[in-house]
Amino acid sequence: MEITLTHYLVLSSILFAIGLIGVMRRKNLLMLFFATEILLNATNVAFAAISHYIGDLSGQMFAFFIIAVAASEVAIGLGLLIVWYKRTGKIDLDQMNSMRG
Amino acid sequence: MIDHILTLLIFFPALAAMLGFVVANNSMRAYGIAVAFIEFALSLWLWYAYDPMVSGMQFMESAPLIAAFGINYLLGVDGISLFIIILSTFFTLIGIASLTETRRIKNLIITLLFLEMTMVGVFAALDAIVFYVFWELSLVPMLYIIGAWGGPLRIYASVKFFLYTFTGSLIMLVGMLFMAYFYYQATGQWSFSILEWYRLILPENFQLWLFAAFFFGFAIKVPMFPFHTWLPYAHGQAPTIGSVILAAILLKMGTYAFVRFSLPLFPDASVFFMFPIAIIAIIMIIYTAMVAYAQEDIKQVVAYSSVSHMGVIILGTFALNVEGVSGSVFLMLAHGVVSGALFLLVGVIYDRRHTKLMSEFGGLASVMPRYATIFGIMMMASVGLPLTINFVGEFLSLLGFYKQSHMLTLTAGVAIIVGAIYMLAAYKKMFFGTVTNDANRHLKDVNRTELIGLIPLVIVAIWLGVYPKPVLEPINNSVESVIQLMHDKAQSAEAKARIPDLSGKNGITTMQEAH
Amino acid sequence: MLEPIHVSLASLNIATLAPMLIAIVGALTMLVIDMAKGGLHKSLYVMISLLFLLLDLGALVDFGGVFLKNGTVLGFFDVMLMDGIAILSQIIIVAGSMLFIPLALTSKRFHEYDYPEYFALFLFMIAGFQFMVATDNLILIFVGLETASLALYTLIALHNRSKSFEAAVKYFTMGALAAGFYAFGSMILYAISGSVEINQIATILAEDHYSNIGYVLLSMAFMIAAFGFKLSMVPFHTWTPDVYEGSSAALAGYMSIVPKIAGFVVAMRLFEFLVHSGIVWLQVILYIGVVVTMTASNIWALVQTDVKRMLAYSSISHAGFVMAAILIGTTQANTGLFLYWALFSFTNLGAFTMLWVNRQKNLLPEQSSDHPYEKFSGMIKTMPMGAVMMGLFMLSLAGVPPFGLFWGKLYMIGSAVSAGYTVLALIMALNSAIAGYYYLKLIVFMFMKEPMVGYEKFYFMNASLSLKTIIGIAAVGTIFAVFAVNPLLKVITLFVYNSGY
Amino acid sequence: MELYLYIALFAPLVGSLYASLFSRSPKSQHVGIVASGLLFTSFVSSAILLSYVMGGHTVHTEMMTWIAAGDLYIPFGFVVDQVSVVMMMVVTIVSTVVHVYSIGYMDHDKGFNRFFAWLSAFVFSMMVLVMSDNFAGLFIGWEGVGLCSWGLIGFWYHKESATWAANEAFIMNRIADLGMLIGIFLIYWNTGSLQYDVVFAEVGNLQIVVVTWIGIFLFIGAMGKSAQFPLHTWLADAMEGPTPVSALIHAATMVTAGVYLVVRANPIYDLIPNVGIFIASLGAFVALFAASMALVNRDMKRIIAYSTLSQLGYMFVAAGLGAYWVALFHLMAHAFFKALLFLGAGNVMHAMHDELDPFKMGGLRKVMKGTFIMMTLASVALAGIYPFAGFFSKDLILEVGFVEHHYVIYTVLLVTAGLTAFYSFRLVALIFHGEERYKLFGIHPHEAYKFMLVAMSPLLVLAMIAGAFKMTYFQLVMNLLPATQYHIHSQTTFWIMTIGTQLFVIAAILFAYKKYANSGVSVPDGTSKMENSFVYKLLWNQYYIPKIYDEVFSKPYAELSRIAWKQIDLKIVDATVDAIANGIYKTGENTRHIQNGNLSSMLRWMVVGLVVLMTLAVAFSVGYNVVGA
Repeated sequence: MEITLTHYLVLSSILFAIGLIGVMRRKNLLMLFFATEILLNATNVAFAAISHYIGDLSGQMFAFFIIAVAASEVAIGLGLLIVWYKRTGKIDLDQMNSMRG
Repeated sequence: MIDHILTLLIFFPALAAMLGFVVANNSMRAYGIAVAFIEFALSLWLWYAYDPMVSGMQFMESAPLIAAFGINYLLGVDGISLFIIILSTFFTLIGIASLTETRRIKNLIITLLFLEMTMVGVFAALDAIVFYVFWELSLVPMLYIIGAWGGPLRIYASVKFFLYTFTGSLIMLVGMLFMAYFYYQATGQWSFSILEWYRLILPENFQLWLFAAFFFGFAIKVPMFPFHTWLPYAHGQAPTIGSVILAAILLKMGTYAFVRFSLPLFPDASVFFMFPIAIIAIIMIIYTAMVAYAQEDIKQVVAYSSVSHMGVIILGTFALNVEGVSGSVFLMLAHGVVSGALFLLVGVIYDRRHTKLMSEFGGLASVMPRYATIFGIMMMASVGLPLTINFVGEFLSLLGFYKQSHMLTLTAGVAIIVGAIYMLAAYKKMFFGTVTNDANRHLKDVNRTELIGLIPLVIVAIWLGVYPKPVLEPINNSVESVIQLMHDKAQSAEAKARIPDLSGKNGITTMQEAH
Repeated sequence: MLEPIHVSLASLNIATLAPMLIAIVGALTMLVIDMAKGGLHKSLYVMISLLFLLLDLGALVDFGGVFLKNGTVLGFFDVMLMDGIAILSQIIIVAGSMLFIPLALTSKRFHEYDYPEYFALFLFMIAGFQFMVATDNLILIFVGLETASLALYTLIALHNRSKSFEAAVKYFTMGALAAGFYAFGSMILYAISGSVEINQIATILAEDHYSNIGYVLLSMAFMIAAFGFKLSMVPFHTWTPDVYEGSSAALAGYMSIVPKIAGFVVAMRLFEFLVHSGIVWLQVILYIGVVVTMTASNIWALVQTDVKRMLAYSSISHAGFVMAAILIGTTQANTGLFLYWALFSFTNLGAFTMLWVNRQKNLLPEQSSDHPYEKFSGMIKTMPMGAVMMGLFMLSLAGVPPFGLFWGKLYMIGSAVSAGYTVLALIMALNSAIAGYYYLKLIVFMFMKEPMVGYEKFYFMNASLSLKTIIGIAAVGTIFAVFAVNPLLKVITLFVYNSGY
Repeated sequence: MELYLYIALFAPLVGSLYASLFSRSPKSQHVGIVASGLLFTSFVSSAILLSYVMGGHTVHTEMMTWIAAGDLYIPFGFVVDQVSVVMMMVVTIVSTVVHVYSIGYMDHDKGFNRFFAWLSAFVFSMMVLVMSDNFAGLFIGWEGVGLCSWGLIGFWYHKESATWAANEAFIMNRIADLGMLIGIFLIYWNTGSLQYDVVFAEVGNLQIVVVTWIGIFLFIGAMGKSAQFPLHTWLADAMEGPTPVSALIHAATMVTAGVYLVVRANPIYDLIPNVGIFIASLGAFVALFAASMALVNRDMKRIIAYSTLSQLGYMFVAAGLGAYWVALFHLMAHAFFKALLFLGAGNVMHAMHDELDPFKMGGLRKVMKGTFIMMTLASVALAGIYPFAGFFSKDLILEVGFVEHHYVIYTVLLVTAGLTAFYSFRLVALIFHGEERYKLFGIHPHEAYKFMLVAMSPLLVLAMIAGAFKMTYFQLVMNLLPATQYHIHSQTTFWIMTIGTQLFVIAAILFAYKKYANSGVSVPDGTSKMENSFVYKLLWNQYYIPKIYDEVFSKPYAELSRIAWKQIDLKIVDATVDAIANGIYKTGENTRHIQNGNLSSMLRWMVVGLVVLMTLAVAFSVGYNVVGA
């Protein structure tokens, strides 16, 4: 069976969906960050594939940028997470509701 | 200076208010009186310089404000607005001169002076947006006056007052924007100038919608039934000075706006809505008079009586003929004087007894004879006795509307009966009988400060009742041009028939010619 | 093999990058200074930031002149797009930032301003926003967006309070999700058009007669979600109140203005061509979004007990109000958007600065938040000028004429009326009325209640000359807005119209 | 002559203002004297004007503009013509007498000065009413007299009953005034003016239905002022005021204003005889109706008030039948003897320390000779015995009824004449004859001041000889009013009628004397058979009309007002507004938990939003394709 663009896009969509579900379900901050990474990387797959199939480089460029941004996001995110952990000793989302209404 | 007298009239009090921050607390009252007096003198000068035979706008001023959107600083007065401006300055003066409030008097007087600016501004504005600016801005000082110096429920009352009128005005604003847009479509120019708008003849269904939009703003301000419930609260809680200004001037903005906007802009819609509005006016007259009769608090009686009288004003306005509209404009002044005086009078007794419940009083006529006399005169004026100021307006308003409908006028005429009922009943409860409450036994009669406020009002109430001509004539001339304009613009056959054609008469110049 | 590409330096038109570069250079300068000599006072960094922002502004004004003469300038492989709205929005961004940066000069010491990195990040963030608006390339928008956002997350967290961290984490997480939405939306657009430039996408789609309408709509769903987050449209708004509450008042005020204008510009670029193409779906969605955002946030603002949180909801509502411009899509509406936002900047700047002024270092035991309404009660008696100022800003926010925002509202509602959106105009007007209540509530507390014993000393806790100056500027801008409106309108109309919006 | 006109008009006003200057100071004799003097001046001027008018001239002036708006032009215009000058004379004579009398009557009253302020103000209003040359001016006076009547009925404002009566009078008059106002509106919109001369010239060109409505509405106005059924209850209650007030206002002048209006508007009523018949029928009914109530009443002043009411009915009969001059003549004659009667009653009241029940008096003729004579003669005049004033005027009305073939009206009036004689002399008998029952109550009556009696004497003279002026008067007013002579063609019929009436009346008087002038009369205690009869109770309670009004109008109005306020205004209108505001607020309260601060649910909201958008996108594009295909 030949692998077509559709397959990639379906894969990407499935990954994205997994990411979304992760975002919704995870209560652990670290796991939440993983989920957002999955989201972004799902897109990367699609970008790379589309770029390949239509012979245009900008998709790949986009993917590279997303990787870069994702990396810096992780840096910031982990930084916040560490500070939060140091202050509260927890990384559970449900603990994080001092502001509401 | 005479060319910019209106600008001066508007901004002089505001400027003086700013400077007032510097004046020491104990001298503030004198400062306030001085400023208000100068302002009043200026407004009298305006009257002096005003040519009563010209029906159009005078002392016009114009300066571009937001030219790109057609908003100009456009001022002018005609017979309709002239006297309401004078009334505003007059009442500010009287209000400050007879002020008995002692708490934070500096803030109060500064607020009053700002309020004066907005009041004069509303009536002098000839640009819809400038009008709207002052219209809305007037809410703020009043909000503060009610909210900071009022009774126990003052916050509820002031917020209700503000939000209610604010909501109505916003709908009106949408209407104004539509009007400007129609003007833009017709001419390719943006303009918010009322005089420019006068030239626009709108299709009838547009008129109906726009009339409705404007109506909300005006009706809540007037206030017309069933939008009136903010008024008893506002009056009930406001300090005396607040009630006086509110009743005398602020309510007139609504009725004035009907004459200034609704009638000439939407003649067909005015005819279309004449009967529904007349019915509302009749409900206002009779129903609120009944409610007034049921009140236990003298101030509420006066407050509801205001609504009742405003009903007559509305009725006169929608008579759509010279007699009715002139009468309603005159009644605006008359009601201003009379209800203002009545609120001042209620304030007198409130200052002494700190209650406004009529059951607390009784037999005051023997304890405070001068007070009882002045109250009696004003009550009779309020009831609309001939040779008092109210009668002229009421008579003309009802006379005017009689042309449009016999039955409705007959029903509205019940005003003179029900008005007498609640007023006489209240007067009887307060002044007649024997003194039963010991607290009333040694009340002081009205003092000099209070007389300063009351005597001029008594004089005006009788003077203009006996000789209304100096005021009525300019009003009449300006109203004639409004009615002629309406007749010329009217499209439907019914409107043409309902609005009289005055073009055969001598000395009538239409708005455009005068402009 | 790829052919080598010959690029002439002139065609790159590096100058288009100048404004952003100035900001970036400024940020780097500060880092260098800190490396050379640590422990310098924050006032130095504030002034350096101001200087660089001034340069930035100068460059932008220069571009404005060029634009008026030569029209839109493209540069850097046609990635940079210096059209009218780009210049306008950058001016608002930079000018807004200039007004906010002096707020660091408080009389109380706050942790974050001791770090020069704070100011460096601030400038990076500005550069990010500038990139975001000065391009129609989806990649660059993404990069700019993320640069700015990441810097912003850090700035929030630097406030060093438990609530700040919580706010930063919430903002960050949701921001990451929104970034995912954006990326996926872009991907779909790329898939159906093979381009990442909005104007090309528009052209291709139009040539194609929107045969892939389903995919277009799908991508728009993602885009709306992403920008809905940025512009805090209901139901993507949930971060806003929490983040505002968690960050310092100064930063919260900043967030209510600058990031949003960047968002609006991108939203204009992205959505308006579709609105103009008569995609009913988008119109309906925007209509619903605008109305729901305005109304719901207003209703929630009513029940707030903390002023800052109330202002957070109120700024959501204002954003919703302005979103109407994108729905309406006429030149008048887009002009209105910029006018509104310029005026809103002044008023909101003043309001948040006032909050910032009465910010205390540590909460009292009975206090649950920094700025409860009670804190303001009776302010007229203890601090009359402050109360008048705050009252002024509240009235302006409520849309009472002749104060600043009224003119914005007037013009916006006017544009709705002109475009035939009667019902929308009425809803906008009525929402102003609802909003009146909560602004009034603060006025009621300030002017009509008795002062709370023990709170007086917090009123003016944080005031300093620079804060007072900012309040003064805001007040002047708010009161005399009426005289600024005409020139503003003329300039904005010129810029917007010539950019094709 | 204009000078005299203005003097006649404004002298009372000056007197009133003078008195009001002192209204807060204790009693000062000079106030009364000045006010009386000014009224006398007014009387003299009126007399001069009368002689001028008798020379065939009239005076018509326009003082200044009052209201001018649109086409409406109302000046302060005054006219002294044959009709108004008669009224002026009546008003000034009676009021001068009453003023002088009041100096004595109000001697011990704290409000002496205030009293004269009100009283003179009343005269001024009345003069405006009669002298105006237009309907609006008439209305000024009309309302002015109402106001003064209010102030004077409620003069003793500490008395609940007095103030209540004052308000009742004012409000009832207002009801009628509305009719009058509508009449004025109709006149204006149909003739374009309110000036009498213009209106009367124009009225003939109008459709008859319009004229009918004008006539009806004006008459409604007249009904209120002249206390015609059903607006009559206020008049009896108005007796709460000081007695000179009752004499002047509620007998001689104000209550006859309604008659004056109809007489003045005779060109209108001439066109609508059907309305005239209605007026006459109502008048006849009221004549009988009021007389019947007077039969049993035990309040001296109320008896006279009912008598006034009854006589007003007579006048309306004449006016309604087109005999305007007869009506006006009876008005004049009645003013004299009725004022006299009231002033006499005032003396009795003074003597009896404000006791009003004639059953508690008796035998007063011994101590109050002057009063006794005056009241007896006034009653004779009222009863219409030859040659007193009442004979000439009242019999004439009977003749009018007969000549115009309204035999029912004639019969009713004849019966009423008998009743009138009976109740008048019932009163005289009870007060002045029989045993001195007052002694039971420990009262020591005394005669009034001499000058009061002297002051009353002109009225006595006029009551006796007014009939002699009949032809002079007729010559005078025939210039303005329809000069119909009412002669019964058959001499025999005439004599039978006249003598028959006289005999009938004398019989009634004798019956009254027989029943009440004996020593067997005692203060009724509610036990006698007569007092328990249905008819007596009906009459005693004034046909239960005040009670019915109270139950049907006053109480429901108060209750309705309370409902309007408490139920409608507060619970519906205001509550709706608050409910909208609260609804919005509650929505906020109920939905704010959406923002629960939990990051997970915040993220979920975002995803939900996205999913909704995607669903809508798919749905729309499917729909688009379907429609597109």
